[in-house]
This record gives sequence, structure tokens and C-alpha cells, in this order.
Amino acid sequence: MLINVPETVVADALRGIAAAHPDLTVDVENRLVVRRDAPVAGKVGLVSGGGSGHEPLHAGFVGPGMLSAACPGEVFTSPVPDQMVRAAAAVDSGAGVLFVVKNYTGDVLNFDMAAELAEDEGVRVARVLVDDDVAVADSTFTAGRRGTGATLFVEKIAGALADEGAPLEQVEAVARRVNESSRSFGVALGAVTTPAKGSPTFDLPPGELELGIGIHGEPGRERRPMMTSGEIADVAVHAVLDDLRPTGPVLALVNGMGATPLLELYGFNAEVRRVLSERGVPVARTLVGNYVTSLDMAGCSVTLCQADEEMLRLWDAPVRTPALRWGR
Amino acid sequence: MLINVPETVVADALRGIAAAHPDLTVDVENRLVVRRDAPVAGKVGLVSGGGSGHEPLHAGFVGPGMLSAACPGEVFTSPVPDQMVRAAAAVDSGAGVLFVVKNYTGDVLNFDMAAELAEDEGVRVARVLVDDDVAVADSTFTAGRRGTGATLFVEKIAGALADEGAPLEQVEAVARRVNESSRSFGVALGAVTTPAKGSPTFDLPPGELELGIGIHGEPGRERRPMMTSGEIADVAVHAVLDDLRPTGPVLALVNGMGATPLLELYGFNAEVRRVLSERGVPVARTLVGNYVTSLDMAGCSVTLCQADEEMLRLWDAPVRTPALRWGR
Amino acid sequence: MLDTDFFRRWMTATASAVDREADRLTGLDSAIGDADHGSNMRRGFGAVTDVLEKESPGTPGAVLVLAGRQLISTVGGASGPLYGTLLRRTGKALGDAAEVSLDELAEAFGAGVAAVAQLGGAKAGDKTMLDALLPAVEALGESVGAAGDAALAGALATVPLRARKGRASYLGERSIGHEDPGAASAALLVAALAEAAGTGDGGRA
Amino acid sequence: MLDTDFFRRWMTATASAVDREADRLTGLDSAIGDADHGSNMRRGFGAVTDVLEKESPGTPGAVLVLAGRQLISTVGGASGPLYGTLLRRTGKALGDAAEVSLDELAEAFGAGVAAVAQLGGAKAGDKTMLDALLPAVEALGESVGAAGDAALAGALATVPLRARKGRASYLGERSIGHEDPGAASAALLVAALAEAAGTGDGGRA
Ligand SMILES: Nc1ncnc2c1ncn2[C@@H]1O[C@H](COP(=O)(O)OP(=O)(O)O)[C@@H](O)[C@H]1O
Ligand SMILES: Nc1ncnc2c1ncn2[C@@H]1O[C@H](COP(=O)(O)OP(=O)(O)O)[C@@H](O)[C@H]1O
Ligand SMILES: [Mg+2]
Ligand SMILES: [Mg+2]
Ligand SMILES: [Mg+2]
Ligand SMILES: [Mg+2]
Repeated sequence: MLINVPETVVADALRGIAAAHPDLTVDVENRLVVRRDAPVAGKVGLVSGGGSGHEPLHAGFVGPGMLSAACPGEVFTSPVPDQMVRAAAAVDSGAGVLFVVKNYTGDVLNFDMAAELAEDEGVRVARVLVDDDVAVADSTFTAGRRGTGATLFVEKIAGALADEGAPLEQVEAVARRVNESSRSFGVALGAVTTPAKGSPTFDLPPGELELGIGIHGEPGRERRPMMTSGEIADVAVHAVLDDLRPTGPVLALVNGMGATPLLELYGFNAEVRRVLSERGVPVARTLVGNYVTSLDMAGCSVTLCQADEEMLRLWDAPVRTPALRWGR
Repeated sequence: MLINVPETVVADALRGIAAAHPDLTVDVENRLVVRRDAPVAGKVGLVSGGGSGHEPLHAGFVGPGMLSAACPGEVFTSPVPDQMVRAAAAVDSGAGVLFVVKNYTGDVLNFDMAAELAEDEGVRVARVLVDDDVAVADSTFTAGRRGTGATLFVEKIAGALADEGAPLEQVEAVARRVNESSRSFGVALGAVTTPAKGSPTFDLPPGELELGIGIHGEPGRERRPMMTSGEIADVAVHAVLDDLRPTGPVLALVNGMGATPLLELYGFNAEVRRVLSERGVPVARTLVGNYVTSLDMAGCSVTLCQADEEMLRLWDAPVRTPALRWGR
Repeated sequence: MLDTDFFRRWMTATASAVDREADRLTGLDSAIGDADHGSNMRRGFGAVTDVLEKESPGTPGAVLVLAGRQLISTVGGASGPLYGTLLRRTGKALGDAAEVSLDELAEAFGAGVAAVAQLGGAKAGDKTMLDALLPAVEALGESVGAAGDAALAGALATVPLRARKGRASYLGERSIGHEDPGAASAALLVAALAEAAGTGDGGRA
Repeated sequence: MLDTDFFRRWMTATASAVDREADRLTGLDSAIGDADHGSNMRRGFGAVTDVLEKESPGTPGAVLVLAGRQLISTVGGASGPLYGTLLRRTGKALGDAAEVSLDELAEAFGAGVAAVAQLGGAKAGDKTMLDALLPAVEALGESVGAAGDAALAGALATVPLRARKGRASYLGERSIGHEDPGAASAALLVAALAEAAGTGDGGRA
């Protein structure tokens, strides 16, 4: 691992982000990454965060057209409420703040505590939960579906609407709509090594893969002998479509988990596109790359969002962050 | 590996690029990625290429403000002359074409053959060699310094000048100037697995690293017990600075080799910045990410370019490619 | 009676235990979670030790409320709010008393555990820290030693369970056969009570 | 005399040898290069076999010129232009003759190898394919069998050398102790001459 000591990994990264991105204000001690021009008058603030190790999510999505601030926790550990309270105070212009929360017990509990505290301090807070991972059944037997790739869609599209000056209720509504229109499925070809553990979190021998993984190095729902890129696309895309049942064009995120070469990811995108066209699903936009990652995990995930006209317009709107940037 | 069969890896990726990027014309059979609007009247064409496995280099850098076309070879194998001849014909508007060639025997021989053939067909061709890797001594005992991270600087800056309508000689001159002002040094924390071989190309046990590696999975100049991020930054930055001896601000590329998490890479950037400031070298711009990669290699490289005013202006100029995009 | 110092000793003993067992906790969490429980607990109770030294709260209740708040501010994850709530609510239930009886502690701890159940929505058998905490509440009226034994037995009894809450629930059937990391750390917390009480006296104060 | 069919057989025998030995060549290249020499050669000579079948060139020279061009168009890397030039120049030196003598082949092959040296700028002892090709040129006047032996010996003799050209040169001292992959494939190419000539006759045509 390219680290100093496990204890300083997050602080070291924040110093590196500060050095690379003069457009961001980075508070290393309090673990905050904020748009330099926050609070923007009249604009709803968008705050997200979660465990570190998923970069560029979330800090790489801070900037005009997307997040107002990100709160990075320790590696794979949700941030503490103090961070979100500070972030809310830093980005609130009076128009209120939307918390974008991935559905994990830890994130939910910490963001909820933060929302209570921030409201005590006079900030109007709304919250949207992202829970797009179809590998997890949403039942009384689970903590509910995990939040994964759809987080990027929610942050981009809600961020664009917030930048247009829409009120909190509308920004919250579009965020919820994007989440409800999105589903994901992930596959691991290799395990993760966290700095704290220093060795792979589970044992995945070369000739095998895990289906239905999350982004925290946890094992998946099922282990299988190695499959081809085309077979993996079949499993992932069918799983997503069978749950989403889209009736119109989709936004597609073909996402690498961190250690899968872009060469392979583009090849996988070709297979994803094949399955989509076999199922008669038109693709409006595609994003291919390592965006919602799990440290050095080899593998990939597919996220599809059935996007209406407004979502597509907001997707195409200008964005200027370290990891997503277009239109200006 | 996320592949179908090793033989189709490059073709599969090209189909995936075509599906993801409607702004590019992709010729899967002839292995070409071309700006959709090429040839642009009066504009010098910029053609690069090399073995695949270094993505987003080069295909990810095709678009307004950067390359006109890219010619991907097999994995780690330079492309064949036919590709560059076709690319030159596709992008030449009459203003001539610059070949950006990384200094490897294979690339040099194939691009030289292509230049001869393209000139026979009436295209004016200039060539710039990129050879920035200070780990290799440029002597009669080697094939000369390898071309690595500086390729990105050359392609971005020469591409911006070409977009301004500068003549071939000037585009060639700025490309050469950027190369002469740039140096790199790379480190591997893990070996590469190529699709064709299917197993790591060399054996690098967990507690060790290789200093002075290239981007083709070749072993480095020296093996050492694992070092901290700070120690690696010391070695890499000193190696670069001792050779470059900059007298002004630098452009910095803190590059991941493919499997190094962005979290760690940002932490490494903090250490690179520390060493630079200890040496009194100001940093004008920083780019952190996996840009010039070696499939699934864990590791990083540092490239510094002593940038004059013109280079900085061209660096900041708008660019719109799959992997670098700003200003429009 | 249990005085303020007893509660400080409880927190420091927990901190030492968690520090010593951090790798085991992370190992358990790596089988059915995300491999951070040991470092989470170590970071949190390390911070608790620090803050108790700096601020010297003057009552049992104040010790636990401060410790709980510190856990919430330093741990994150699922365990931060849950353990933080456990200690804060236990501390609040103790009120301003300078000393408390074991029965009073048992009752307050019961309130803390109930708050955990409410916050996390889990119940007995869901394979969480509650499976160690709930039996401990029952046994605490008897002695701190009995509580420690009950918590440990409860933690070990999570092995055959299928997780229904937290990260381990994503694994479905595959969560079976592993001890729950949060239950294991809860057993350490409860065992530390006996240590704080002084070895062997069973804590019947 | 060696007729057109001999040259076709030479190319197909090389293709089989390269196909059979591809993993070994890639293994050698993975020690001191980039692990692609086996697949490069297999792809190239596979394409050569295909094009010779499709186009049926009518003279020895035409067979080699076509084969060389095909290598240049399909291999890439360092070996593509080098092997392509070797065959093209050898073929050009053979001219339009319908049959050639072994001496004529030896001379033409010498011209091909010289072109490789000029294109790549390497010389004997630089640890490249030339270390197998140069001794083969010397021995070819004697017999194709002798040439095969000489090439093989030359390839094995690259083991203790330090590379000065190509990718292996980046390794400096660390290139010592490994056989050069291009020298190994050159030995296969030259050995295929004897196979084309028919086993055991030594090719003295
Ligand atoms: N809803 C819940 N109720 C009670 N305890 C829970 C709940 N969810 C998780 N836990 C406990 O938290 C432990 C995991 O803590 P930790 O690993 O620190 O957090 P995270 O799961 O966020 O990584 C689990 O082993 C379990 O005992
Ligand atoms: N300058 C040169 N002159 C002669 N032969 C060379 C030269 N450079 C490389 N070679 C040969 O090419 C071989 C490598 O071929 P290959 O692996 O196919 O290409 P690449 O090095 O581009 O990956 C080396 O083993 C060596 O024999
Ligand atoms: Mg966690
Ligand atoms: Mg090669
Ligand atoms: Mg955990
Ligand atoms: Mg090679």
C-alpha cells in the first residue's frame, strides 16, 4: 500500500486534495471538503459523505453543479455527526441543506444525529437515502438495499437542480426520484486490502469471483467460478433490469471498483451495451470509469437510471469538480 | 480479469469506447479512434498511439484541444504502421500531422515506417519523441529513456496549440519543448497481469517494491523492502529534480499505475508537495489520477514539467476528451 | 456502592481490552463486515480515555455521558452512534448521584440497552451487539462477574445466527458460522465492569 | 535447389514452431521485457500462413516479401518491423528467381540480417535476435542444419549478456541471466529451415 501509517491515511489524502484542487476548501482537522465559494446565496446546499475508500466519491464530486461539501469518514467507516453539522453550517445560505446518505446503518445513524443537531442550530435539513443495490433484498432480513453507484447520479442531478436555484423541496424530490429510478449490481474479481487490516478482507482465489458485492470489501451473495466479461454483463444487467423494468432510455454507469483496468472496463461496457440492446433498452448517456470504488478491489458494477427529460437535462448541465467536469 | 478472451481484449475495448463516446469515431477493425470532426480545416493533426494497457492514454485523450487520433496496439505492443498511416490520412487537413511517439524501440520503428508511408501518400509528417523517464540512463547501454507521464503533457499542450491553428513547425517545437522540460520516475508496489500471460509478469512479494519501473510490467531498476508514501516521494521527486533542475514553477502529474486507490494517490500527492517545497520548487498546476497506467499495476509515478507561460496557457486551454475535460 | 472512579476504571479497562483485542475484532468484521470494527473501537475508547483525563467529570453519570458523546464524535460507523447512545443513556439514567448501587447500574444499563435497540431497530437474535448486551442486563443485578459471563456467552451464541441487521445482513445465509464483531466488543465492555470492580470480588458492592 | 514450395514450408514450419513455443517465448519476455513476444510472434506468423494461402506468391522472393510485409502489418512491437524487414530484405535479395541455391539463400539472408542490424542499430553481443541471426548467416553456407545449430547456440549464449538494445536494456545488470526472447524466436525461425528441407538431409540442395 502507498501509505505512511494506517492512522493518517484520510488526513494525508485530504492534504493531497487541498494541494491539487485550489477550488476546494479542505479542513483537514475537521475532515471537510467544501466548495470554495460556499455558501452560495439562495442556493440549497448539498452535503454528502461516507466512509473513505470509495474515491472519487464523495470529495471528488464537490464543486459547482454537484456537491457543496463532502464529509469523509475513516476508511469504510461512516463519518461522525460533527462533520455533517459543520458542513451544513458551512454551506447553508438560508435555503436549507440536503443530506445525500447511502443506506448503511452507520451512515443513516450518523447523518440522522447530524440532522437533528443541525436543525437545533437553525439549518433546515432534508435527507435522501440512496439504496440502489439489487443484490440485497429489501426485507426484514436485511438492513435494506445498499447505496452504491446511484449516489453519483443523485449527486449530479440534484446538484444541477440546486445550482439552478430550486428550493429545498424540489431538490429533495428530484434526488428521491433519481434514486427510485436507479438500480445497481456489483461483482468482485479480487478482494480488498484496507490500510488498517493490511491483508485482503476475504480470500478470493484467482479462478473465482463474487457476485452481488457492495463497496466495502464485504463478500458478495454468491461465489462462482470465473466468468467471461460477457457472462458477467449478462448476470449484472439482467439483475438490474428485472428489478428496474425501465420503459424508456437509461443513464448507464459502468463502474470500476478500483483495480480493474480501464481497458477491461471499456470491453465490459461493450458487453453491457449488448445485453441492453438484446433487452430493447435504449441508452441515453454512458459513463465508464472508476467512480464509486472500493480501494484496490478488482471488479465492476453496473448502475442504470431510467432518466426522464428533466433528469437528462440536469445530467448534461455544467459540472466542475475534480472527478466530473463538463460544460464549463 | 474482466475479459472475454485475450485475443479480443483490444477490439472489445474499442467497441466499448464507441458505445460510451459518441464524440469519437471508432474503427474497430483498423484500430483507430478519431475525433468525430476530423479533419479540422487548417488544423495540424495530432496522432499518437502505442501498446494498449495504458488507458486512458491514448484513446482517452482524443478530442478538441488534444489528440486528433489514437492508434492502439495489442496490449503492451506498439501499433502497426498501417494504423498510423490510416490515422494520418483521416486527420490531415493539408496542414500536416505530428506523430507523438513514446521512446520504445517498437514504437519508434513502427511510427517511422508509418511516417515514410504517409509521406509517400502526400501527408506532411513531423515526429516528436517522448523520453522522460529518469530511471533509465540515456546511454549506449540502453534503448534510451522511456516515454511515460510526459506524454500527457506533450499531447495536451501541443494539442492546444494545434487547436489554435498554429503551423506544424510550431506545434512540433512546443511538443519538443514540453518533452525536454519534463522528467518522470515510477514505482511499482505490485506486478502486472497481462491478458495474454494470465499471471503476474514478475514476482513481487507483498513486503517489497520496485523502483524505476516503466509502464509495461517490466521489473524496475532495483528492488527494495516496502517504503512509506513519504519515503517513496523522497526517492521519486529527488530523482526527477536532480535531473530536471527546474528554475521556475512546475506542472505536476501524480499518476497512479492502475490499481492504486485514489485515496492513497492523494496522500502521495501531499508527500510529493512536501518534497517539492523542501526543495523550493513552486507548483503551478497538479493533476492527480490514473492517467498513464500499466493495466492492474499497483504503484505510482511522478512527472514534473518546468512550464513557461506559454505552456501554462496551453495547459489551461479548453479540452474535451473522455479523460481530460475542462474549459468547455 | 460504585463511585465515579469505578466508572472511570470501567472506561479505561474497556479501552485496554479493546486495544488488546482490536485485531480479533477487525478479523471478525472482515469475515461478515468491512474489517474496521477493531480500529473503530480502539479509536473511540482511546478518545474516551483522553477526554476523561482532560475533563474529569465528577459523577458516574457524567463520566458515561461524556464517554458516550466522545464515542459519537470519534467512532462513526454503526458502532459509534450505538455505543455512544448506550453510554449516554446509561449515564443519563444514573442522574447526578455521586455513588450508585449495582442495582441502580443494572437498571440504568437496561435503559441504555433499550435505547440501542430503539435506535438500531434490532432485537434479540438479529446477530448484533444486543445479543451480548441483553443477557448482560439480566445478569447484572446478580453481579458484574455474572454479567460478563452472560455477555460472553451471548456473543458466542451469535455464531450460528443469520444476521438481520447491519452490514452482515447483506451476506444472508453466508453470515452464519461467524461471531458478530459488535457482540464480541460488547462482551469486552461488560467484562471490563468486573475488572473495574477489582478481580474476584464479583462486584457485589 | 530450393523452390517456392520450400519457402512456403519454411514459413509454415516457423508458424508451427512459434505457436508451439509461444508460452516459452512470452515467459522469457516476461523476465526481461513485457511478456508479449510469444503472442506477437504467434499472431504474426499465423497471419503469414493465412496470406500465403490466399495469395499464392509464385517465387521464393515473393513468398518472403509477402511474409515480411504481413509481419509488419500485424505484429507491431519491436519484433514486427525487425522480423518483417528481415524477410522482406531477404526476399528482395532473392529477386525473381524461381529456384535458389543454398548459397544464394545464405547471401540473401545475410542481406536481410544486415538490414535488421541497420534498422535496430544493434550489433553482436547486445542481447538481441541478432545474436542468433548473425551466427546463422555464417553457418548457412554449410547447411541449414548447421545454421539451426548455430542460431540455437547463439540464442543460449545471450543468457550471460547484459542487454544494450530493446526493452531489456532498461533492466541494466538485471537483464543478465536470462535468454533473450527475440534470439530464442530467431533460433526457431532458422531451425524451421531444416524442417522445410526435410528431416535429416541437412538441406544441402
Ligand atoms: N441495527 C443495529 N443494531 C444493533 N447493533 C448493530 C446494528 N447494526 C450493526 N450493529 C452492530 O455494529 C457492529 C459493526 O460495527 P462497526 O464494524 O464498527 O460498524 P460498520 O458496520 O458501520 O462498519 C455489528 O457487528 C453489530 O454488532
Ligand atoms: N534494436 C534492436 N535490434 C534488434 N533486435 C531487437 C532490438 N530491440 C529489440 N529487439 C528484439 O526484439 C525482441 C522483443 O520483441 P517483442 O517482445 O515482440 O517486442 P517489444 O520489445 O516491443 O515488446 C527482443 O528480445 C530482441 O531480441
Ligand atoms: Mg465500517
Ligand atoms: Mg511489447
Ligand atoms: Mg465494520
Ligand atoms: Mg515484448
